[in-house]
Amino acid sequence: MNQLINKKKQTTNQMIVWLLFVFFIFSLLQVGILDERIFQAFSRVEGLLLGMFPPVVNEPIDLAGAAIESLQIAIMGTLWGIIFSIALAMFAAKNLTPHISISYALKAFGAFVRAVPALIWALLFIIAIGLGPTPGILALAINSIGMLIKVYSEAIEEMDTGLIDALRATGASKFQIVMQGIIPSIMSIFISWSIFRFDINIRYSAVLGVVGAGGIGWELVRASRIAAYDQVLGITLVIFGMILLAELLTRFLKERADLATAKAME
Amino acid sequence: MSDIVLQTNSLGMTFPDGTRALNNINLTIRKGELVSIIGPSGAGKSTFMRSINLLNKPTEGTIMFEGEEVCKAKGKKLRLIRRQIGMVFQHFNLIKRSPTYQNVLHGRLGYMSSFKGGLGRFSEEDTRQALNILRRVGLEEQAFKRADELSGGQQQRVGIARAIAQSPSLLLADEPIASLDPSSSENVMNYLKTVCEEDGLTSIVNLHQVDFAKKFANRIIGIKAGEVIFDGSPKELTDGIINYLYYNK
Amino acid sequence: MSDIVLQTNSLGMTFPDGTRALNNINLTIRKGELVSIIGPSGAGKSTFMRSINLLNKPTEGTIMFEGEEVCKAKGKKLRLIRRQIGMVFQHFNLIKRSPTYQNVLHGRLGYMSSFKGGLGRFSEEDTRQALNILRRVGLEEQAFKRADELSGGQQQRVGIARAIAQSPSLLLADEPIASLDPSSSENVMNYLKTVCEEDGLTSIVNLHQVDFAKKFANRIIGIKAGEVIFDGSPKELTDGIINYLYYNK
Amino acid sequence: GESASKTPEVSSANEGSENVVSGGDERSDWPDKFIFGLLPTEDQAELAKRYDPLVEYLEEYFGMDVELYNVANYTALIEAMANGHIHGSTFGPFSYLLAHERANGEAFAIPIRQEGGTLDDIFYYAQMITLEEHGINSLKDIKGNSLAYADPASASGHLFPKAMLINELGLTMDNVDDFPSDVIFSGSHEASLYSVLNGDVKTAGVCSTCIERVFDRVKDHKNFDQLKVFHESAPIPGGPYVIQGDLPQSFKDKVKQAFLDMKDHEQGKKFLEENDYLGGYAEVGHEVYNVVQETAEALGLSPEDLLN
Amino acid sequence: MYAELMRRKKILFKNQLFIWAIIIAMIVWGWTGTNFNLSFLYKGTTNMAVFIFTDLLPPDISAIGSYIQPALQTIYMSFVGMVFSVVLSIFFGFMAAKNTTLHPLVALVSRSIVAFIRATPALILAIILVVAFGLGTLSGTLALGISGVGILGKAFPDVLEEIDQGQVDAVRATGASWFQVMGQGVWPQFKTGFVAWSLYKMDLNIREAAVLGLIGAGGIGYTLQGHINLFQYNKASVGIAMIFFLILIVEFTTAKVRERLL
Ligand SMILES: Nc1ncnc2c1ncn2[C@@H]1O[C@H](COP(=O)(O)OP(=O)(O)OP(=O)(O)O)[C@@H](O)[C@H]1O
Ligand SMILES: Nc1ncnc2c1ncn2[C@@H]1O[C@H](COP(=O)(O)OP(=O)(O)OP(=O)(O)O)[C@@H](O)[C@H]1O
Ligand SMILES: [Mg+2]
Ligand SMILES: [Mg+2]
Repeated sequence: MNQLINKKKQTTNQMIVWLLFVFFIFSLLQVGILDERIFQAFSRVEGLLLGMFPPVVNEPIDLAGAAIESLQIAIMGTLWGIIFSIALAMFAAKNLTPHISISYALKAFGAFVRAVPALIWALLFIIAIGLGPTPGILALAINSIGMLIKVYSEAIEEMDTGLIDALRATGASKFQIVMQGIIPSIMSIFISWSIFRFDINIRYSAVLGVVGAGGIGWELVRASRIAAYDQVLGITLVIFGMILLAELLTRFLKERADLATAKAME
Repeated sequence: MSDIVLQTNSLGMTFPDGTRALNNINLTIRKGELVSIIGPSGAGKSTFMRSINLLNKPTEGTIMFEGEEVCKAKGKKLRLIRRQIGMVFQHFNLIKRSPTYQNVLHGRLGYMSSFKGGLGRFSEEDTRQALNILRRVGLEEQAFKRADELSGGQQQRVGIARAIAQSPSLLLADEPIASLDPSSSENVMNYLKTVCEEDGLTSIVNLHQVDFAKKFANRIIGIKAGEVIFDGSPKELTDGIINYLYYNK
Repeated sequence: MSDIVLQTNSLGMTFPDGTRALNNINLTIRKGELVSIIGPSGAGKSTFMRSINLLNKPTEGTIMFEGEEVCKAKGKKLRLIRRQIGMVFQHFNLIKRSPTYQNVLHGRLGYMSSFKGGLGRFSEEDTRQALNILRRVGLEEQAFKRADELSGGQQQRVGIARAIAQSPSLLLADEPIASLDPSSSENVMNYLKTVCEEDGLTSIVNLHQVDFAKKFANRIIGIKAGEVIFDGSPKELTDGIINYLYYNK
Repeated sequence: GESASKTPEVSSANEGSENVVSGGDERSDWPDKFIFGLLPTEDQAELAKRYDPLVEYLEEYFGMDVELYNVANYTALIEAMANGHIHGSTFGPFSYLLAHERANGEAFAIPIRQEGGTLDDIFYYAQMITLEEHGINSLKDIKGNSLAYADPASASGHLFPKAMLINELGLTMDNVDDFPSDVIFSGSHEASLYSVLNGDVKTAGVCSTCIERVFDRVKDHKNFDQLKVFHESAPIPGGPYVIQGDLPQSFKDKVKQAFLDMKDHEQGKKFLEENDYLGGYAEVGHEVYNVVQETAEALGLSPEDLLN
Repeated sequence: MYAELMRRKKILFKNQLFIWAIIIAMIVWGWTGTNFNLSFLYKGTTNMAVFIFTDLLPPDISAIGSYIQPALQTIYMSFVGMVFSVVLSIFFGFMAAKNTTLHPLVALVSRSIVAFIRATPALILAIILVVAFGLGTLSGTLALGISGVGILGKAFPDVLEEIDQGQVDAVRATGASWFQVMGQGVWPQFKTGFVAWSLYKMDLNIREAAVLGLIGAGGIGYTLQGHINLFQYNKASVGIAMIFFLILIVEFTTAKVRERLL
C-alpha cells in the first residue's frame, strides 16, 4: 500500500515537473530568447566594454566620504532589520509559533512589505521626516525585514526537531528554547544571512538614491548621468571593495570567536 | 511506595502514514519504581516514552501524571509537567554546538526565570551541580568540549546527565546504555537505581539488554507490536516469555 | 586465510583541539577474519575506524589496504578503496529525507557511472538486491518509509544493509548492534559471521557487548586510551584483562 | 502637530537668528535653516563637482545654516517639498511642472553655461534620430517604424517627442502610440542612441545635450556616420532652481538674490567655475515654463494621461 | 572544576567582549554619523497617514488594465530568468561551498565572481545588455538571470555549508564519486533550501523594476514605478496589490513544496 501511495505521489510530481517544463518553453518563446542577436552580442558590446576601461576614481576623497555615509546607513538599516526580523521570525517559524495562523499572518506581512516598492517606503518616511539619512535607514530596515523574516523562519523550520524536543522535554519556556537551543544551532546560518543582508544593504543604499546627503548611490547616478562609464566602473569597484571588507571583517571576527571557543573547550 | 505517578488509559498512537505504533496501553506506575521496558526493535518503546511528555501526541487514550491529565495540558502547565519528567533520548539530541556542561545545564531551564534561562545566566549552584553530575557519569574531562566532538558513549552520558540535572520526579530513559561499555553501563544503571531508592525517583528505562533489565529493574514490561504482552517482576520473566517476545513472529 | 587485507603502521591521531585519540597503532588484519574491537567509551574505537577509510585523516603513520597506501590515495583511487570498504556508522548517518531502500542503494554508488548514480538511476538488479538485503535484516515493511521515520534499531539495520549492499571486501562496523534487541543482534552477527566465512569478507566490528565479541569474533582487540592493550583470540581474553580494560583507571 | 499641515517649517524661526544679521524683524518668520535639494537633471552636462562651495557661499550670504541634499529621485524631492521638509530644489523642466502643481514650487533662477550668456542660452532640444539607411526624413515617416522613448517621465526623451507627433501630425493621445509600429521605453537616452545605432529600433526621441556627451564613445561605431537628426523640437528651457511658494516673500527674495549675486562673490564664483556655470544665474519666472505647460495642456497631456 | 569552568568562561567572555565592542563601535559610528533619530517618526505620523489615506487610497481600480500585459510579461521573464540564474548558481554554489567544492581555490574564485556580479549596478548591467542584445524582454530576462546569480550564487553555498556532514560522509564512504556524493548525499538535504531560495528569486524578479526599466523590458514593477513618478498614487496602489497577490502565490507554492520536502 505504501508503495502505491509512493507511486501516486511520484506521478503527480512528474506531472508537475512536465507542466513546469511546458510553461518554461512557452515563456522562452514569449521572451524571444531564440534570437539571432544572441550570436552577435559580443561584437556589439566590445566597444562599450572598452569604454569602461580603465576604471577611474575621480576625487577619491569625496568618494570615500560618500562610501562612508553609505556604510553608516547600511549598518543602521541592517541593525534595525535584524532586530525586528529575529523577533518576528520566532513567531513566523511553524515549529515555534504559538498558533499556525500567526505564522501565516507574519509571512503574509513579510510578503506585503516586499510588495510595496522601496521607493514608496522611502517616500513615506520622507514625508514624515524629511530628507536625510534617517528615511533611507528606515527604508532599508523595512526592506531587510521583508527578506529576513522569511529567511530566518525557514532556517528555524529546517532545524533538527530532536533538539527542540530535548529542550521542550526539560520544561523550558519558548524564549529559553530559542536562546539556548535554536540560536546556538543556527547561529552560523543566522550570521551568514545577516551579513548577506548587510551586503545587499550596502548596495541598496547605493541604488535607493534617496538616502540623503549623498552616499555612494548619488555618485553612481551622477557618473551615469554624464555617461562616464569608466567612473561608474570605478565606483562599482569601490562598492565591491566595501562588500569584501564587510565579508573579511566578519570572517575575522568569526575566526577569532572560533579560536577562543577552541581555547575554552580544549 | 504506593502513590501512583503515571497512569495510562487505553493509550493508542497511529502515525500519519498509517503505522500503528501503540495499541490500547493501560499501565500504572508507582512512585519509586524502576521499570524497564523491553521488546523487539520497532515495537513502540520509544513512541510510548515520547507520548508520556507529549512530544508525540497520542491519537487515543489518556495519560495521568501525578493527578494531572497530560494530554489536555498546555502552555505553562505543560511546561511544569515536562519539568517533572526527565528524558534521555535514544539519539541523545544534544545541542551540538554548545559545550557539554551547558547541555547539562539545560536541565535546569524549567526552574529558572524565562529571561535568565534564555540568556544562559545559570546560578553558581546549578553550575556546580551540573559539573558534579558530569563527574558522576565519568565526563569531567569532556566538560568543556563541544557536544559534537564527543564519542558516541560520551554523548549518551551527557544526555543522561541533562535529564538528571532536571531533578525530575519521573525519568524516561530511552536505551540509555546502548552506546556504553559494560563498566559505564553498570555505573549508569547503579546510579539510576540508587536515585530511585533513595530519592524516590521513578524511572522508566527502555532496554535491549535483558540481563541488565533483570538485574536492575523491579518491574519489567514487555511490548511487542505496540501492545503490552508482559508486565511483572524480573523473576516472572521466564525464558519462554523472552522467546515469545523476541523470536516468535 | 593468510593474505593481509589491512595493515597499520604506528598510526596516530591528534584532533585539532589537542585530544590524543590514537597512539602508535600497529595492526595486521588478514582476509576472512572477524575482528572485534572492544574498549571503554572514548577509547578511540570510532576514530580508528574512521581513519581507515580516511574520513578522519590520521596525523601520523601509514595504512595499507590490499597493498595500497590509503593515506596517499586521492580522487579515483581513494574512491575505489572506499568502495572496497563498507562502513556502518555509530550514528547511522542515514540520508534522513530519502526513503529506506534508497539509503541501501547508496551502497551501490561506487559501482555505477558517476552520472547515473548521481541522479539515482539504479539498475533493477541493484534494486532487487537492496530489497533482498532489507528483507534479510527484517525491514521489508519499512522499505518505503523515510529514513527518519524509522525506530532507532530499524535505522541501525538500514545502516548495516547499506554497508552490505556495497559488497565490500572489508567491513567496518561501529557498534552495529548497540540499538538492537537480542534477537536482531544475533541475527546481524550471525549474518556477518556467515559472510566472513563463506565469502571471505573481512570484518572489523566495534562492540560493547563482550559476550557477543567472544561468541562471534575470531580475534579480539582491546583498545584503551588510544592504545592497543590486547590482541588475541576470544579464549585469551581473560576476565583480568576485561577488568583492566574497562574498570582500572 | 504643526508639521501636519503641508506648509514649510516656519516654526521657532525667531529664536536666536536676530542678532546674526541686521534687519532681524523681517527674518522673524523665516525658517531657521535653509534646506535645499539637488537632483541630477537631464540637461546638466557637468555634474561632477561638489557643492561645498555653494553651501559656504549661501551660509555666508544668509547668515544661517544651509543644508544640501543630493537626491536621485524627483518624486522624493517633490514629496519632501510638499510636506515642508525642504525649501528649495533643482528640477527638470517637466518635473518642475509637477513640483509646481503638487508642492507649490516657484522657479526663480537658472544657471547659464556661457560666459556673459543670457536667458536665450538656457534652451535645449528634443531630437528625433535615425540612421540614413532607413530613409526616414520627417516625422510622418515614423509611421510603421519602431520608436524608442527614454523614460516615461523624461521631458526631452518622451513628453516632447510625443507632443511633436500629436501637434505636428494631427494625432491624438489615443492613436499616437499606434502610429509607429512599436513603442519602447529604453530607460535612458544613451540606451536609445545605442539601439538606433545597432538597428534595434528605427527611430528614437532623445535630448540633444544628452547624446552629444557620449558621441566620443560611439564615434567608432560602424553606423555612426549614418546617424542623423531628422526632426527637432521647439526650444525647451533647462531645469530651474525652485523655491517653495508658501515661504515668506522676504525669504524668497533673499534666496533669489543670493543666486543672482553669486558671480560677484569670491566663494560663489569658485562654485560657478567648478561647475561650468560661467554665466552665473539668471532670473526666471514661472512664465518661462508656460511654454512647456501650455503645450502640454493644449495637447491634453495632463500628467495622468501621459503614461497611458 | 568550577574554578576551571570560570577560567574558561572568562576566555570566552573576553572574546565576546572584543567582538561586541567592535559591533557596538560600528553601531555607534553609524548612529552618530547618520544622526538617526526616531522621534521624527512620531511627529510625522499624521503626514504619513494623510499620504496613505488621501493619496495611496482608495485604489483606482480602472488602472488594472494597464498592469495586465506587464504582469504577464513579468511572469514569463521572471520564470525564465529564475531558471537561468538557478542553473548558473547551482554551478557556482557547489563550487563555492567549502564542503562541496573541488578545490579551495575554485571556491575563492567562485565567491569572488558572484560578489562582483552582486556589486555590479543595475545600470551597468542594463547598458551592456541593451548594447549586446537590444531593448526588450530578451535583455530583460538575461538581466534577471544574471542579477540572480549574485543572490543565489551566495545563498546556495551558505545553505550547503550548513548541511549535516555525517550523512555526506556516509555516502562518501561507499566510494561514491563527487557527483554521486552531491546527488545522493548532499542534494536531499539541500533541496528545501534550494527550492526556497529559487522561489525567492522568482519573488524578487516579479518586483524588479530597476534593471528592467533601464532595458525597456517593462514589467509590472516598472509600470508601478511609472505611476509613482507621475504621482498617480492611487494607480500605484493597484499595482502594489497585484504584486502582493503574485508574491503570495509564490510564497504559498514555496511553503507547499517545502512541506513536501522537509
Ligand atoms: N572531532 C573531535 N574533536 C576533538 N576530540 C574528539 C573528536 N572526535 C572524538 N574526539 C575525542 O577522541 C576520543 C576518542 O573518541 P572516539 O569517538 O574514537 O571514541 P570511541 O572509542 O568510539 O568511544 P564510544 O565507545 O563512546 O563511541 C574521545 O575522548 C573523544 O572525546
Ligand atoms: N514519525 C514516524 N512516522 C511513521 N512511522 C513511525 C514514525 N516513528 C516511528 N514509526 C514507526 O513506529 C514503530 C515504532 O517505533 P518506535 O521508535 O517506537 O520503536 P522502538 O520500540 O523504539 O524500536 P527501537 O528499539 O528500534 O528503537 C516502528 O515501526 C517505526 O517504524
Ligand atoms: Mg526506540
Ligand atoms: Mg564510538
